[in-house]
Amino acid sequence: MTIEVKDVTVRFGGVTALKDASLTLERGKILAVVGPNGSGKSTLFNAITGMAKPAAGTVVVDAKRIDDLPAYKRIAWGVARTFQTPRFDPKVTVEEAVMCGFFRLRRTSIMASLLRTPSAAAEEKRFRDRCNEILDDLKLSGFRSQQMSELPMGRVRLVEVARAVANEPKYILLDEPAAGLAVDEQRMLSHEMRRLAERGVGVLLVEHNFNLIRELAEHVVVLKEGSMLLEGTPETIAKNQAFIDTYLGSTGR
Amino acid sequence: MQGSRLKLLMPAFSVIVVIALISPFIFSSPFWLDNSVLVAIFSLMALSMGMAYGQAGILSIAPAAFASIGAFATSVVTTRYGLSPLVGLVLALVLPMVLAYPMARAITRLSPLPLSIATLLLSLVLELAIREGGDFTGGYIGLSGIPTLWFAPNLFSMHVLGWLLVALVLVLYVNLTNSAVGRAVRTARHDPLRATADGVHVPSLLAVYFALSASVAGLAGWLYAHHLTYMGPDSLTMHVSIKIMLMAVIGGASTFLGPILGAAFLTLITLYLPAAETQGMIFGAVLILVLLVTPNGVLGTDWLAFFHGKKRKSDVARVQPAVGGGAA
Amino acid sequence: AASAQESVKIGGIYSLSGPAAPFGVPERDIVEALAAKVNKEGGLNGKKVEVIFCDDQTNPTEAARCATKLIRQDRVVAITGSTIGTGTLALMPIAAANEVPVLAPVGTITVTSKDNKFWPWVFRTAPSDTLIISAIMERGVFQPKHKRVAIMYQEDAYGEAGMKQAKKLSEERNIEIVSAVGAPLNAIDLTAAATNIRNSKPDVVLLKTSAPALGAAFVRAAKQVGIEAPIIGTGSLNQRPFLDAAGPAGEGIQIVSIGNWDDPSERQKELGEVIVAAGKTPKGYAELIGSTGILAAFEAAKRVQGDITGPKIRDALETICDYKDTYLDGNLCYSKDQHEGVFEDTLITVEIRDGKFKTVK
Amino acid sequence: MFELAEYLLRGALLGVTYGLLAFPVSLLFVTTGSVDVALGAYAVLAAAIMYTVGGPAGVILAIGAAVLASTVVGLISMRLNRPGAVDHVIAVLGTFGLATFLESFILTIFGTSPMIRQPFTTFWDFGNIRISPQMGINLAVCLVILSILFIVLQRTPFGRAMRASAVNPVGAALNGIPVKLIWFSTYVLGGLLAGAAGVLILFSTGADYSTAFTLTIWGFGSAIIFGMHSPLRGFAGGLIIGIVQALSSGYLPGGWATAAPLIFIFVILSMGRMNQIAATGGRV
Amino acid sequence: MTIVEKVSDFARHQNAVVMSCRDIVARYSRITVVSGLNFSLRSGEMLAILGPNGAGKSSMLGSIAGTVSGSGEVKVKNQDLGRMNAHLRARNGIAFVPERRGNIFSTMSVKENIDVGLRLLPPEEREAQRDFINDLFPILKKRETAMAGVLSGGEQQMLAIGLALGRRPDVLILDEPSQGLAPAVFDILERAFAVLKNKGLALLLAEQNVPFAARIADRYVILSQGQIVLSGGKEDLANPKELADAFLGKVNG
Ligand SMILES: Nc1ncnc2c1ncn2[C@@H]1O[C@H](COP(=O)(O)OP(=O)(O)OP(=O)(O)O)[C@@H](O)[C@H]1O
Ligand SMILES: Nc1ncnc2c1ncn2[C@@H]1O[C@H](COP(=O)(O)OP(=O)(O)OP(=O)(O)O)[C@@H](O)[C@H]1O
Ligand SMILES: [Mg+2]
Ligand SMILES: [Mg+2]
Repeated sequence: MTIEVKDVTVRFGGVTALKDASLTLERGKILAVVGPNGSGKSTLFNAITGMAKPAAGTVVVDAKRIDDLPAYKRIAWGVARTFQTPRFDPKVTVEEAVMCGFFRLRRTSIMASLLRTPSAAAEEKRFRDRCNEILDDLKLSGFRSQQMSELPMGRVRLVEVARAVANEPKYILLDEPAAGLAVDEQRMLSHEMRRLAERGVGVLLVEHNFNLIRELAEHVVVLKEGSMLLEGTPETIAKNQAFIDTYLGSTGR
Repeated sequence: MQGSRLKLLMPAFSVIVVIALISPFIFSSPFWLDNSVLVAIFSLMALSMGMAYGQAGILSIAPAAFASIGAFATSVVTTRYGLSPLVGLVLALVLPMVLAYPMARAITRLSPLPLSIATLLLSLVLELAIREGGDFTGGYIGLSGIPTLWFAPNLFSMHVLGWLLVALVLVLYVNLTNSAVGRAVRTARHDPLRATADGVHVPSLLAVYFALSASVAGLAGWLYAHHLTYMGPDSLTMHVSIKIMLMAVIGGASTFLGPILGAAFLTLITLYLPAAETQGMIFGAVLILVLLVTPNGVLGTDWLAFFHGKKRKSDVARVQPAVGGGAA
Repeated sequence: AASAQESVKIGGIYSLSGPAAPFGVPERDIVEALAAKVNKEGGLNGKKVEVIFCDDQTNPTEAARCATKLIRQDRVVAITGSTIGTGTLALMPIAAANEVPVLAPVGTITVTSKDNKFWPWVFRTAPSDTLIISAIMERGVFQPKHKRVAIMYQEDAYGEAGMKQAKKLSEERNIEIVSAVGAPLNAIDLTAAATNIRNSKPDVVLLKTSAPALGAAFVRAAKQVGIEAPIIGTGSLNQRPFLDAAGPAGEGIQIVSIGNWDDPSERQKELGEVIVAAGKTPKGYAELIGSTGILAAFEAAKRVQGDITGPKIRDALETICDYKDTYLDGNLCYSKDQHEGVFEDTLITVEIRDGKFKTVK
Repeated sequence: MFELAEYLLRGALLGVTYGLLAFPVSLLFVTTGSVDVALGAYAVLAAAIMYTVGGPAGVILAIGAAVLASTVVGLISMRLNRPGAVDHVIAVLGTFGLATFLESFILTIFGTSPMIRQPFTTFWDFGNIRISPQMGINLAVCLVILSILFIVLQRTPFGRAMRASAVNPVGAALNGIPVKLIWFSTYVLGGLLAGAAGVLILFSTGADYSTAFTLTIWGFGSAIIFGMHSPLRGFAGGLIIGIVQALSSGYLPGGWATAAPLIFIFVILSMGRMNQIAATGGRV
Repeated sequence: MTIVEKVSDFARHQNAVVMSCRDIVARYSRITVVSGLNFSLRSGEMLAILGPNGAGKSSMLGSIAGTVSGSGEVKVKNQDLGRMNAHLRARNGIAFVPERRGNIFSTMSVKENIDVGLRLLPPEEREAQRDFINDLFPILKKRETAMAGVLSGGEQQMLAIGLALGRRPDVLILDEPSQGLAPAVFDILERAFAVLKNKGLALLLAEQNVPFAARIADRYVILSQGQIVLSGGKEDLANPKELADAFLGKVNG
């Protein structure tokens, strides 16, 4: 039960954003991807979720090759993601934004939704209950009826995470979820990620806060200019001089 | 907050209450009954516009064209083949869908303004197709002698039927809006990629939704044909579509009751405008004024905040987009 | 209904905006002027006339709404209009259901078809398309030297019906239609259409349009692309705006129509005086057919004994025949089974010479 | 072959007229991201005044009136389209209100008669294709406006500021660009261009009170078909639409001739990649 | 060659008060989220505004820069900008980098973006300033012809900062500049800000990343629920851990 990315190369015109990147994400594990700006981390996410077209390489999810699947089917296949720059409808309330995450779990037909048959109503209620749980977990319940545009940036990111969690994915890809979060919220988020992992969800994490990675991830992949620089446990990587020079800078010393 | 059944029925219920209150006063006035039926017909079209634009973000200049298909469908089967208007009803609901779906698949990825131009083009082509339909559609002359509905033989029963249909559509519309599909459509409207990341196949979802809205317009067309008993190529033209668009926007396109309010306002206002060349000047000026005062439509505007500025507390005042703010 | 006795209320449904406004506006103007004139002269059998107008915006739905409003709200006993054929078709069921006769200034053939359930209530006050087209074909097109005919028509009921009729008549005579080119009313450039017609090498071109702008655009385009064949125009082109817009390119064009303001008949001169007295300038066709309808309504009202009601006016209209007191050159005639009203004797042929319309016959 | 060439030429010349109207559409879109559907009405207003007044004074009055009308629209749009709270559709409907007003105004004041002036009665003859010299003037004016717009938009700092105000109004303000002023001036400039187009239209195809809507549709169609981002594309769009119209009225029967150009635009729009939503400039 | 040699002279009033703000209020149509803030900035000084999510940091900066409605006196070099529009404030010495890099133009090329930023400089000084920005963030030079929208998150952040520096402002206001930047870039920013401060630029910074703020700021204020609850100098910032605890304690307790 893994996501296997093999030798994926992504090019945009003249720019090679990702070159022969490979990694394996197991369910129940937290894997971190780090690298300098523009090293291809988000592109890797896009390649996995089908939002960027790889020029070469394969993506296998749970033993099924998904290279040819369109993005929405990959999500339905159990790969949820957040975006580095949060994407949301500013007019929508927090609660509704999270409710949107349940789309792939929907079993009722449009006809049933129109008529609001008992089963459709029951499903809606199930979603709503689950939504409340998720909001509670991420301490967002107090803001459920606020519009997204009225939220401070940090909270927006949490809502994005909540939305991906609502998807009940097998794998969750988080692109800098902790950026702009206060320390206690970062703690809460790490807690949530661990819980996800314990429940058997594979977590792929892009993060520039290396302390957080140290705390969470068992394995780290380092990208540089699109290629894999090295990989290993956070500790070994943090000692690597090349990594310190290109990525951590003075914070690593 | 819990989308309880009662809450979901509110918009339709309020329509029925208002109509029930009005009915005794207009019961004996065929003039007002006639206007009421027309308002109901335009309300249906405006609701179709509300679905397409207010929810899915497709500013369609084609609702009248879809209504026209519905109207011609029922006109042709009832006058040419002597079939029951109920057969016409089925066709009026289905044909617009069948046409709207592929068309929406082709164009929903356009940005809003080109998208509305594309619907405008479609609407013009449909008008031409109806004209070229020869004897089948009555060509340039149109079809007269469309039977009235046997189950709604007089104006009052048409009035009741019209508003029942509006209420019915409202119920379905509210249900759909408060479902996963409704939410996905709203997301897709704002950011297709975001919706994709929720697992939505955006083109097909938008197309299905647009087809549903076209079907509502078709229903309006069905009612129109059997109410006026004449259907011509210039009965439901692009100009009507533009009026419908104005109705929806003035009332508040993303609310449930806004389009109905807008339909009533724009339909009745012509009664009080002078019958002269200057009518357009007054109409245009009124339109601009209304837009200037309530850019989000009458029901889309937070009136308390509008008048009291910052006096309101934030949590009370927030319009609930989940139910389209239509509970007002 | 009580107040209906103090004045005779007549509804006027005209296209005061939208594409048909060039017809609706002068129709309204002349009806207004004639009503004022009648009232000044003491009214109809002592009763004042009140004409209530309603703008149908060149749209059948609005025409029908107008009818409902005028009948139900204003309680009119007769209606003149609508300016457009489809508008008339849409409002007729309402008028018939309420027993109000309608005097329609339209050429659309089906309006007075007896298949319509509303037939008893509709009366035509303009030459029908059949009438005009046959006259044009006879007078202008079917001449020994014309073997190949081209048709330029406007894409609406008026143009299309005329084109079909012309094709049918030509077929009967074994005359070849070499091209039939349509253009929407709002077309702004017809050079390509004219080129198409020129390429078909016609001996004569039939121009079937009611819009002066479109007609003039074609005539200019014809000049530019070099169409040498004579052009025969229909109906409503014999108006000043067409002449002005066509400019020198209009020279030599023949038009079969009713009335000619540059060379008016005696009756038409009188109409001109009425128009001028009302502060307007005579435009053409629209005033003539507009005036006919309202005059017929006046006459019918005069012939009614006692209370004036819709059915009585209708019955009175059917007694109007060989009636000369309109501004048409011919006579108006309705009867129990004939609601056409206007016949070949009203039609004249005019030709543009030296920037003026000259009556040929 | 000759026949085809003639249709192409005539179509292209018609396209020049559409191109003239596509300029203000593109320009406005490039700077505000919105459109003004009253443009056709400005053109007809200008034509009507030019027709009534005539002479050089007429030109000034005509264009002046168009500018005045567009100033009104500019003011309205300022309220409906504030930087930071942009809703283009509402602003477009606002301009639609003015278009309705102007059409009725022209109908009331100038009546229903078609308006046209034909200063040229002799034609240029290109191998048996006769063309009015007015078309040459139109083409020249069109090319001049096109080059000016292109250079201003793409090559000058001012043009850059204009584009920036459409892409990100708030960001533009943060960079010291007076966004509202630029938007307002663009509306007015749009009126100027439309007014000039109106004067040329009076001398070539003519206009009447009901032409406004047609002009708007074709101007808009031309601007949109290849993407609204540059006047150059608007010009190309005008040419292609003119040519398609000429070809279809040359070779297609009846209603098809009218429908074909519409279907053509529809197909190009639905196939083309120019008008797609590009929320973040093309990446995820 | 160091950056120092390339920069032209920012300093006009060495050590004088460059900006003083009084009674700053920020509000959204119905609610006031920040009220009655007072502070001043000397040239060459950096003030960090710390605070939990939703404290009102962004709102306050927006109110000063003119993108959020509000009131209060904003004096820059003795000229009150408090009643001006955003663009006039920008012309009179304020440069603002909002969150989500809201000052860049995604469909224009990187070079054009920088051109927009240089617009307010006299033409003869533009090239020098461009070189300065390119030296600071070499990646911008490398991706000069790319559309700003296709840059990676961090690259966009660099562009946003570079854009704001372009016109050589008197006061630079940054809303969470560390978001999305790799740790190594912090070093670049730290050095650059040091240089700019030397030249007299005053900086106002909102941050969640306390360690980063500690590295570069001279003074700090802590904002909670729209009010200043704590302020202090470089001494306190020296031990970011303690500060973070204190400020979290304050806010939560
Ligand atoms: N759609 C695109 N078109 C062109 N270039 C692109 C596109 N998407 C990404 N790139 C380029 O690919 C490179 C890698 O981008 P990516 O977003 O993957 O970086 P990243 O590792 O996520 O960086 P950051 O940490 O700054 O977010 C960047 O240089 C970016 O400019
Ligand atoms: N558009 C808006 N309408 C109404 N309220 C808003 C709006 N934007 C922000 N708020 C409210 O203002 C308060 C302050 O938000 P602000 O964005 O300034 O916080 P912040 O300190 O910058 O947080 P963060 O560090 O997460 O960015 C919050 O409570 C938020 O709910
Ligand atoms: Mg990234
Ligand atoms: Mg913030």
